[in-house]
Amino acid sequence: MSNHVLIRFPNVSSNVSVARVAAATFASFREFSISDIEEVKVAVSEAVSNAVLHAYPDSQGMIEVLLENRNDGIQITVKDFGKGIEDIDKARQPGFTTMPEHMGLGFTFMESFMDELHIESQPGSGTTVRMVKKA
Amino acid sequence: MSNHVLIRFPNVSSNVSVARVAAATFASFREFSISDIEEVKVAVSEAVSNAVLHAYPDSQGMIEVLLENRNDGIQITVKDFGKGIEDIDKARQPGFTTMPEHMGLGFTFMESFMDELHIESQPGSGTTVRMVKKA
Amino acid sequence: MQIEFHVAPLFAIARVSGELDLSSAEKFRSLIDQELRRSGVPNVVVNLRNLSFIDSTGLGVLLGRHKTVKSWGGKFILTDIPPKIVSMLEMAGLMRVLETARTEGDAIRLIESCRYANREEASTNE
Amino acid sequence: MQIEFHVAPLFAIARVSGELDLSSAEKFRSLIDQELRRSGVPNVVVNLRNLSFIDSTGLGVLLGRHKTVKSWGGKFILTDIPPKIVSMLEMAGLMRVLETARTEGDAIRLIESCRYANREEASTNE
Ligand SMILES: Nc1ncnc2c1ncn2[C@@H]1O[C@H](COP(=O)(O)OP(=O)(O)O)[C@@H](O)[C@H]1O
Ligand SMILES: Nc1ncnc2c1ncn2[C@@H]1O[C@H](COP(=O)(O)OP(=O)(O)O)[C@@H](O)[C@H]1O
Repeated sequence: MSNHVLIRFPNVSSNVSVARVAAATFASFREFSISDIEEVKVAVSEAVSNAVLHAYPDSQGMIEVLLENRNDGIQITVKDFGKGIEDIDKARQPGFTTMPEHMGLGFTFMESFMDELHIESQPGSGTTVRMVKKA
Repeated sequence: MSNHVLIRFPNVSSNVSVARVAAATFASFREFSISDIEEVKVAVSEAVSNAVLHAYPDSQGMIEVLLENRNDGIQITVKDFGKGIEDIDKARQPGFTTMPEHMGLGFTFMESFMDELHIESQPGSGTTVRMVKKA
Repeated sequence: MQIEFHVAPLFAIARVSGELDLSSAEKFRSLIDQELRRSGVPNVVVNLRNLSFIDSTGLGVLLGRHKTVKSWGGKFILTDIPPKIVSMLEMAGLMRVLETARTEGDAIRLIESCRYANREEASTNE
Repeated sequence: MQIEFHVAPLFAIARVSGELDLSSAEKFRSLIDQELRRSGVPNVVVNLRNLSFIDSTGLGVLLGRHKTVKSWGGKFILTDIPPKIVSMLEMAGLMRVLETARTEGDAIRLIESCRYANREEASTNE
């Protein structure tokens, strides 16, 4: 079952939905419950929304979402090539946000809803968020 | 609205569903009716199923689906790098199939449900199906 | 795609939900065949009320099951077909080939009436 | 995401369906604000029965509308919240911040009782 799907798109907000339904459908072929799949949807939505909202202020840029099968579940990687995160620990704090009318709960939801969350970021060259959900 | 989404995956049958829901969601942001979107789903399903089923007999190979906004609707391109089609006119005939328990209606459905259908194929180097649906 | 089976002495009812395409074709085929072998009933009533999508691969699988069940001497009857699925069956010319009924009850009456017809035929032949 | 509005003299009912996320946040915001300006009513009852998905961006937009409507002197009341959406609101700590009611009827009674309370207050103050 070494399947994978790579999705590439510019930072346009409607692509958040496209990535989310693709991930949910990819997950639906593994032994996940309906509520597991809802959790995957929220996590993907958060990671892709972050890349759309934060990575490229006032410019166009590309985002990649990689969906992969693992023996024990699925791995989802969301990558941008944008401005990066200065202080990852601070960014992960519940309630921390740099954007008005946002909750600062994106990373909190990713962490609650997935089994693993790894964030790598280079200021100036981009952010990679890798998440694992175990079936 | 110059948005696009590129999706790349190996010839695994579950990816037909992933590509189909991604295309339907992409289309849902344009002024399509619900039945237009159902038609897009069938057309994408047919084109991707063909690439999964026919392009790489007994081997692994990659498939690309490109979803693009146009002024007058959306364009969907499904590309494989597989064995190609010897006789495109023959392949397009309703009922023509080279596979048992298949209907030979894939191209017929793509043609009925989309406003444009263009097929390019090089035996030995792959097939590209480009379809347009006008909103 | 999911199937929920209900088995009676003469027939199995298969309630199908979800999408019938290349990604679920093999599952559909094997679930139906398995259930017929396991239960030993000759007829299948396939309720499509919750079938949300079908493409030409899905239509091919319905036709394939129809032929197999017929070759085993049984009936394969589609019921509760959503309008969207009816128009796909029509486009493929399958409304004339496959057996359909409006409801599960109609399909069951069809199966039972054939059973009596067969019996009468059998007793006439004795 | 779609919104169907029903306007009464004291309030607008907004029946939301679909998904509330980054791709629909701006539409939600502008549809609600537009309707309040157009109709001139101070209160909004937001029926979430057919809301199938929400994420933190969607939650932020609900909170934002709540604050705006409150600052205009009105009430922003969520009703018919599906269990899945309730747990998202709870995780975000919003069940304590936003006003909620079980049904549209309950929300309307809440709005009407406040109106009388306000009136009484007003007449006491006279
Ligand atoms: N891909 C990214 N590129 C740059 N900055 C990011 C990215 N993702 C998150 N951040 C930063 O981390 C902060 C916290 O993110 P998050 O917890 O998702 O909350 P929110 O998105 O609601 O602000 C964001 O406000 C932003 O400053
Ligand atoms: N991507 C492809 N690569 C190679 N051959 C193809 C491809 N798409 C279609 N074909 C050929 O064209 C025939 C007709 O295709 P179609 O009308 O979709 O019907 P079906 O897929 O049911 O056979 C197929 O049986 C196959 O031989």
